[in-house]
Amino acid sequence: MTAPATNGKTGDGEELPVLTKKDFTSDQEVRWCPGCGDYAILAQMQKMLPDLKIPRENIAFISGIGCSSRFPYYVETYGFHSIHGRAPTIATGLKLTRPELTVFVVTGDGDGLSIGGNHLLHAMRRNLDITIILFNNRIYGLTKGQFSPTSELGKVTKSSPYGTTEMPLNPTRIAIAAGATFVARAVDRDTKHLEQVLYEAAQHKGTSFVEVYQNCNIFNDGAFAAFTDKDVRDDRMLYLEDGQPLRFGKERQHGIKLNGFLPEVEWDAPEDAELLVHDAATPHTNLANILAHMDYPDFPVPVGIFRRVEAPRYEEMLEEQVQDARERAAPEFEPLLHGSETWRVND
Amino acid sequence: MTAPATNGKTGDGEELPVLTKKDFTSDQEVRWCPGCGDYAILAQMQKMLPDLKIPRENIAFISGIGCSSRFPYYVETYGFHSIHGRAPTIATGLKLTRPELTVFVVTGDGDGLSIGGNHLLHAMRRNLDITIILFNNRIYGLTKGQFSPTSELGKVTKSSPYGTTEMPLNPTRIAIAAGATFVARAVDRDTKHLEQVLYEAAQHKGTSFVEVYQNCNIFNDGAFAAFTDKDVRDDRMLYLEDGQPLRFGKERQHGIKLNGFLPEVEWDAPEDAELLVHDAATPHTNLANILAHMDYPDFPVPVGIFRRVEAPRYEEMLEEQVQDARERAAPEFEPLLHGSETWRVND
Amino acid sequence: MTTESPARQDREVQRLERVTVRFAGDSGDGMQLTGTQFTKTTAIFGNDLATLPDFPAEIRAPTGSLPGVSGFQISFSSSDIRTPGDQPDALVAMNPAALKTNIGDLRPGGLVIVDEEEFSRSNLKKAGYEQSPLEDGTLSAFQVVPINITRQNELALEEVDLPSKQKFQSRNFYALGLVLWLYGRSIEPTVKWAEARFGRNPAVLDANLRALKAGYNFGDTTELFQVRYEVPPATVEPGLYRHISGNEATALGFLAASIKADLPLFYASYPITPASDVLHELSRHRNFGVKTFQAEDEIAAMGAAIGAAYGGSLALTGTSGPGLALKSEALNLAIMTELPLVVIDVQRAGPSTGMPTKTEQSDLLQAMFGRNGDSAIAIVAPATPADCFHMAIEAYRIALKYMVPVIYLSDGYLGNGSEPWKIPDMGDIPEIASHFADPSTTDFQPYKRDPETLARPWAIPGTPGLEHRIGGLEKSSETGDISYEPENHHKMTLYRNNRVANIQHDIPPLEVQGPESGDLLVLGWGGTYGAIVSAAENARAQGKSVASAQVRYLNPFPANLGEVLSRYDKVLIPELNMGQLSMLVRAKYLVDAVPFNKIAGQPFKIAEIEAKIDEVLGLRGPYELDFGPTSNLGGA
Amino acid sequence: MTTESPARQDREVQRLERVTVRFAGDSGDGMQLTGTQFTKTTAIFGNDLATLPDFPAEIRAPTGSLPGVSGFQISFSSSDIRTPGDQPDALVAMNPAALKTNIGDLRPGGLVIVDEEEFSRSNLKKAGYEQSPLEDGTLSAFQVVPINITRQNELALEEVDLPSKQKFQSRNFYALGLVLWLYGRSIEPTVKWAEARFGRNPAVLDANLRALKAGYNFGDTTELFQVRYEVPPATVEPGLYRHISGNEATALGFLAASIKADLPLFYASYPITPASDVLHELSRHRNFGVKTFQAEDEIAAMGAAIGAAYGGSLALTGTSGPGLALKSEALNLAIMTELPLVVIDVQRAGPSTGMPTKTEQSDLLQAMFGRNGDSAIAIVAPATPADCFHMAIEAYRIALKYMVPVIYLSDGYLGNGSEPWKIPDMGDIPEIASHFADPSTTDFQPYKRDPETLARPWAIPGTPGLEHRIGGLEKSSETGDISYEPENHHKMTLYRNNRVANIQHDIPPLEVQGPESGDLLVLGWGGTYGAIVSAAENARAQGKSVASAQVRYLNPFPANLGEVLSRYDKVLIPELNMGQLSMLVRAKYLVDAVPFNKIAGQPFKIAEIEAKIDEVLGLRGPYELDFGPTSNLGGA
Ligand SMILES: Cc1ncc(C[n+]2csc(CCOP(=O)(O)OP(=O)(O)O)c2C)c(N)n1
Ligand SMILES: Cc1ncc(C[n+]2csc(CCOP(=O)(O)OP(=O)(O)O)c2C)c(N)n1
Ligand code: SF4
Ligand code: SF4
Ligand SMILES: [Mg+2]
Ligand SMILES: [Mg+2]
Repeated sequence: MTAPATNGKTGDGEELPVLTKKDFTSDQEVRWCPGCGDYAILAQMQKMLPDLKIPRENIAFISGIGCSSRFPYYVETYGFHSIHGRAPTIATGLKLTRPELTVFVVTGDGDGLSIGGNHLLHAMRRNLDITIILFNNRIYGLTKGQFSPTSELGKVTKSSPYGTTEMPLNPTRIAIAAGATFVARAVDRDTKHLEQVLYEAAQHKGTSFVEVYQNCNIFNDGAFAAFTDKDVRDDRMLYLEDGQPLRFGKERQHGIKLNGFLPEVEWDAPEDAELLVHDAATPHTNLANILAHMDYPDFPVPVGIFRRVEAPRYEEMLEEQVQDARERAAPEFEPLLHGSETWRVND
Repeated sequence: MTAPATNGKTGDGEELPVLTKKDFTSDQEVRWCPGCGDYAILAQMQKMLPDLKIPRENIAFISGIGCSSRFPYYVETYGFHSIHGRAPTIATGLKLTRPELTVFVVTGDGDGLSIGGNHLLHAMRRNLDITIILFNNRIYGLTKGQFSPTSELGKVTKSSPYGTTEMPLNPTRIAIAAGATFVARAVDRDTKHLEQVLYEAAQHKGTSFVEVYQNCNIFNDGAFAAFTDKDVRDDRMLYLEDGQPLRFGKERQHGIKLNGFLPEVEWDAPEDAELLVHDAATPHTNLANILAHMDYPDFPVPVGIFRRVEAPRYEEMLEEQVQDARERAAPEFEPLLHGSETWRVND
Repeated sequence: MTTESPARQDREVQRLERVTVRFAGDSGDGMQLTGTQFTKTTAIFGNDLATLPDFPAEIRAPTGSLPGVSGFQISFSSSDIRTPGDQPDALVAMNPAALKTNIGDLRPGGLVIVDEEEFSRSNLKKAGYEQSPLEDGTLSAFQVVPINITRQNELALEEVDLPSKQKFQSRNFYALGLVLWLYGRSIEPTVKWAEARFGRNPAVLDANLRALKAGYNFGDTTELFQVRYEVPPATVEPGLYRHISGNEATALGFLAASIKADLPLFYASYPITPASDVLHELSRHRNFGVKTFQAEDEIAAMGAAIGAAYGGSLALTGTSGPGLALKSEALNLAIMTELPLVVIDVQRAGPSTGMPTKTEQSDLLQAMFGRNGDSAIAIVAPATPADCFHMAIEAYRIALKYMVPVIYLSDGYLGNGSEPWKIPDMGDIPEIASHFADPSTTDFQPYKRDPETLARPWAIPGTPGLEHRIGGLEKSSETGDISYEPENHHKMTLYRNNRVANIQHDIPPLEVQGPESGDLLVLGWGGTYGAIVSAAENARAQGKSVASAQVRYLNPFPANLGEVLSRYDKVLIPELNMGQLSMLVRAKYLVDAVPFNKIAGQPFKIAEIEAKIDEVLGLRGPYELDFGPTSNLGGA
Repeated sequence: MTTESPARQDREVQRLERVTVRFAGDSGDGMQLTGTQFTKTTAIFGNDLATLPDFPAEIRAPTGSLPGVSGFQISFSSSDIRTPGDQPDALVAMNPAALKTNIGDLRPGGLVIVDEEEFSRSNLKKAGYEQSPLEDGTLSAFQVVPINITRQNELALEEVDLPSKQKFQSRNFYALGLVLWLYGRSIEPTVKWAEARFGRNPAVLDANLRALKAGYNFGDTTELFQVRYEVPPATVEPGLYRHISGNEATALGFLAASIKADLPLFYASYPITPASDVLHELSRHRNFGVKTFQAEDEIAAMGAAIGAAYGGSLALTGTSGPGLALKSEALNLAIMTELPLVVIDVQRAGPSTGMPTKTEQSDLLQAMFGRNGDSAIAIVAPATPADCFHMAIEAYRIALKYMVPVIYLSDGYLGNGSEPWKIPDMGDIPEIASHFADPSTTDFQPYKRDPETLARPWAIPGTPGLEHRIGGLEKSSETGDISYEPENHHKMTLYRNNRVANIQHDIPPLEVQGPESGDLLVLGWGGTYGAIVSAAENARAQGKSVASAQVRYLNPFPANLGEVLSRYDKVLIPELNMGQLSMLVRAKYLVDAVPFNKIAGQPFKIAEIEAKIDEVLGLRGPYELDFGPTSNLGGA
């Protein structure tokens, strides 16, 4: 955890009580299936939140509908379990009117990419300073096991007994295309890394999008096991580190290099020189796109921060317009009420 | 026009009357503003359609709402002017149930990327064999001039008197991220090229997405003039040609090369060797993404076919499931009606 | 009637109580501007008035075509006036298409001014005329005055240094000048306005003023008009007046609510005819702290409003019928989470896309019932353009006191129509109180209700100690925790319902105009007010026992509605729909109310309601609506 | 009551007419399977029966917790039966949480079988018990039989080679065996079913069969039960029967319609509780040419259905309340373009997300009015699980004949509930005709109506010569061209309305059960059928003049409804909502119908309706619903 050691002070020097994970645990009974990956994500979030040094009351979690979307009930902050797919819109209204709040959106692969795909896209495009966490379990959990937009082609589920006939969406690709200024991926089981990514996402100014690979042990068990299992993880996942060459393997012995515009695995690459070097801050999205396309089994699966750039934020620009307008014209209602032409009728 | 010279035969050798542009002109009075770019797109479509050698009755145009979406009224085929943003869904229902029909979707930057963004995304992901034409005039025409999701940051419109505060979407980026198997761009004013692109899009098997830069001379006049005007076009637009190096300029004297993962303009590039060569069929989307990011004034604006790959099609896979299932189990209703357990009550 | 030409000064002047004029031309001809200027001048002159603009169907159709026609009607009077008039007395038609689409509405004997020069063969063809109506006698029922406006305008502008295409665009000022002369109005207000408007473009200003004066002087010098009309000022309540359209009054009303509630206004909307102007208007007022958000669709706008309400702002979203349908699922979340916000529906003709530029009152039942589950909602509906201001404030008074979403039903007729308005004194408008949760509460319960209003506390993020969770699942009364308990759901459903029903104690009783009891009550809601009141007044003037009342609070109804209904033998409910208020009234009060339905995208004419009144009173046989030959004001 | 242990053979047998049993346990305990097997056996035995499964609230809650409880109730009888019973006579509770959430519903003196071993301290705590209810006397009103099921099961499976966790999962078979013994049912059907189901996994099969037999034998040998019960077979109509749930019957009914209409079925849906099972079922039948499409949301599903209808398929979409709200705007396009399709709404408790797994009838008014503009739609509603089959076919008969969208209102109670069903002969079901446009038509007019039905022709793409354009804008009658003509809009609105009203001539009259006229008619719709009929029958048995009728066609109403209403002094309308049918009936017939509303996510109990009948007849004072201590069947 690289969160700065806390001295219990906020930016403006005011004393804040030091909060702990327990302070972010609500009194609601957690109702996910035993073994569900959601537990790990909740725990990492609750662990990470104190490090933000933000008073609880200034944090709001907004979710849609789905197993994942029950999340807000369990966090002792303000919480809104809204309707299917619309969490980004509610977060937008909240953040635009209360820019001082820290707003999280929790969503699922169905909630965020099926019914709510468009809102997600537009929230990211607008670069509001909110943090979106998408729990991708490649299934509809809450409705008991239909395929989702991230389910593999041909997957057999309750609603696709003959196998699906549609190509899955790649959430990070969409986020990058939509213009999200922070795009990352993490895995429920790798808790330390997950906590770190959540922290960085929350710190980023602008829309942060984090895809979390989450195991639904009831309806899609082991969806990510092929590369997240402890014993294969090193060889099949690639931990992105800014400024570092793309390397993976137990001894970080393998690397990724570029051949024209195509990435290639270089097995046992002794030299860093020809490997692709990660640069999350590059303004152009080509690198992030290259990473987003890398997938198991052709490539190790990249996790970590794909992209992190600064850009003007919606709520900030809007607030500036308000301030500027105020400076240019005092808010006097009478002239407005009178309009451009009046006439007086006398007794 | 590279459409094959016609001998008036369809694939299965049946004689077809030779159709002309006039045959595709309906009796409805065209109601766009005089000077609107929509006229040119309509004309090219009507010119192109006969080249497809498809009987008129087997073609359907589905649109949403917007100036652009009035399109179906003017084409003498089956036409459906539906509701705002939903044309892709109607096209999906039609194509899935009537795979033999040729289905076009006509939409606008508001219709297709604002209210209808999610449907567009999912249609492209599913790779139905339909052709989607998005008229991008970077404005809401029909509702008289509000900004759209493709309007430039800071644009002053009726609904943004202080300038917009949001980053525009790039339609081709979204199409590529969603997995569209054919992605192209054309310009209303360059009619020959437009016709060609429309033809290729219609010929492609799978979802074709074509963005057409369209001038709205009433509410956003000259939005693309900076690079589409006849006298600057050669220097500011890049016509993509498969297998050819990326070159532009009156004498095609300039080129685009790659520096790591970033494109660069090479002014007066004598040698083809180090220039990026266009390959619309490359399975990886990196090249298409690089192109999608190139924009005026930093780069010439690419037009033509960004990407054209083959992939399994939704309606085809679905049809196959039906055929397979039929072969494996005859459609006998009685057993189904009886279920797994029955009992007889006797008199 | 033709007489020898009199000297300018002694032109015959006919005094009239009321006159209705319609300007019609191509959408490019500036008819809305002409109408608006004439309206302003008339308002300043002191007449009571009402207007009805009519836009063509969304897209700019080709010049000269029937669908391209744009119209503006104004009725002005020396006495109280409440509708833009049933039938114009005068029509100004700038081209054949404008003539064709509007002539059917003119009263027999009415005055027709046409720009003769526009009646070329090709223009006639575009309008679907085989031969010129100016020549074939088809206009014999009217007083036709063909004037070569285009040419006259050209001559007047000879010295102006502008391309001729641009000079052509001053024709509407010429026509305006002529009509101002005809009705004895001054050109001064228009001159002033033009100076302010075109000040930065002297050539255009010059052109427009020359055209205006030329038109005025032409009236004065020509012998074409035997009569000039005079409509003396009305005696209206003293005070400071302005002219206001419903959409403007709506925007200002909500801004006033924001001031009175001392909460920043947040308006989330997706553009849609005829509601877009509210977005345009509110987006101009950042200096009042108004934040507007053009959402990606209506659902997102609804969601954003919910987010803003959750955050403690004055949350507003606005749309028209199809957009309200889209918002319905999310609106239900606002009902379930009991957050205060207002949804504007500027109704238009449906179903589906329908006729976007035409008016209708057909979203009442959608507003009442268009959500899953039992989801009662408060509904208010202004009755006139200016009333929009007042009802907007009322909407928030209710929303904030009862912690409920409120639907505000305007319509295209109200939104685009306008009337003179006595500007209220902001000091007279009471403050609006909000009911924020007490931050010092220990053991805060987000669904613990105020025993009187049944409102839950408004506990907004940022308040230390009140952290809590809300959502769309049923929740336990008081704690707000998720609950599937049968009795709890029953109880909560009743609470949600009663909370809305309760508002009845807090809204004014229904006011009746006319006798306290009698043969007939004509009951209406929304923009039909003017036509209904006028028809009932006319009936009373003829000695009939007819009262009228306009319901402005539609859910809940005013407490006295049932009692009022019981005082009349018959109840007639005219609506621009298939009988939506009728259904609600019949179901609630078991009164055999007679519905009178017009679903034509147009407001009622006074005469139509008068005829129906007579039918219901047994004074005539069954009355059928008569749409006339072409009764389509403006675009086809 | 304790007696000396009798020999096995001569255990006392008590003959009962009707018994209601509820199985309850953790969601992992297989209670739905137990219930279903018991149901099948009972059906084969020849009882009439009705069932009500009750699932926990969507997510698998932690084992042993209150929200994790899953329940299944079956009522079986030797006579006609129409509801799953008001109060269980026996409860099987597999753990403390199951006991806690269900005991409140049991009739006083009822039998309680519990798995004693599960009443550990930690399990008691999870269920919120301070001390064991088996010991503290709180169950004294019941006959409690604690059995060490877990241990007994373990012993019976000693020889089976399975991990103990998996052995534990056979407990439900043990319980099933015991209950089968208790009610004198054979284990044979379950043995057969298990052999087919677990054939490929011999160890599991072995375990389950051993458990089943152990349970059965335990009953037979133990002295815990003094009485065994016998419910003789009912005398039902001869024929071939099966057991069917409402959602299954819905899926099969629509498939049957596809066969009878000779058009391929296309089902577009977005998963939602409790409608998802229809999608699951239909997606299994590709061999019938059924194409299912899991859309990205409800709007897309509606759009896809419109596209399929436009293309000439049998277009179907299905959802629950919140989804219907989302579909409303697009559904209106189907109304405007006059395309035949059916929208299923399996209603659940609202508003908003509400209680997704609980039943309610609160979408009727949304179905009627939840769209912008005047947009009448046809609505049908099945009355029992098996009736779903029939009404699905009716829905398409209407849609295809009148070229209208039809809403099919089922609910969670109907969808998940089940009953024995006499399998119909497909030959008895008439073909369904479609009205495709004649391809030889010259000058085809897409809105030229059939003078009788007012249906427009169905001209599908692919038909040479009929190329035409449709859309959501108002269109000219006959040509279908866009039209803003006032009279045309008025006319088209009436057409759209009358087309639906016309259907009245084509649907069966309302059938009344009971006296032809009298003191009281109890009028219902949808899944309340069983409770209403039973209550009315009981009232008649007590000599009261009470009839009942269930409306299955909700728009339009059956032609004779008004006349039927007029034959009774009073009308009572019980609904699982705030009074939605009541409102429609009151508005239409001005009848002072008394609403009886329960909004608890649960079906009516017969006794509740009986009590209300007595109130309305003046035989008792005001009746208030009594929800009892914990009346929550299944999850909290
Ligand atoms: C409008 C609406 N449509 C459908 C549903 C049913 N529904 C609830 S959650 C869900 C999908 C959940 O999938 P996902 O977002 O992946 O969440 P998970 O449960 O997998 O965490 C669906 C279809 C709903 N609640 N509301
Ligand atoms: C549900 C709904 N919301 C809003 C509208 C209003 N509306 C019609 S077209 C349009 C935007 C049109 O923009 P675009 O798609 O770019 O088309 P253009 O007119 O520019 O060709 C809007 C907002 C509508 N008709 N329906
Ligand atoms: S169904 Fe899947 S995603 Fe949902 S709580 Fe259970 S394990 Fe988690
Ligand atoms: S408003 Fe713009 S896009 Fe629409 S028709 Fe006119 S020029 Fe074309
Ligand atoms: Mg999921
Ligand atoms: Mg546009």
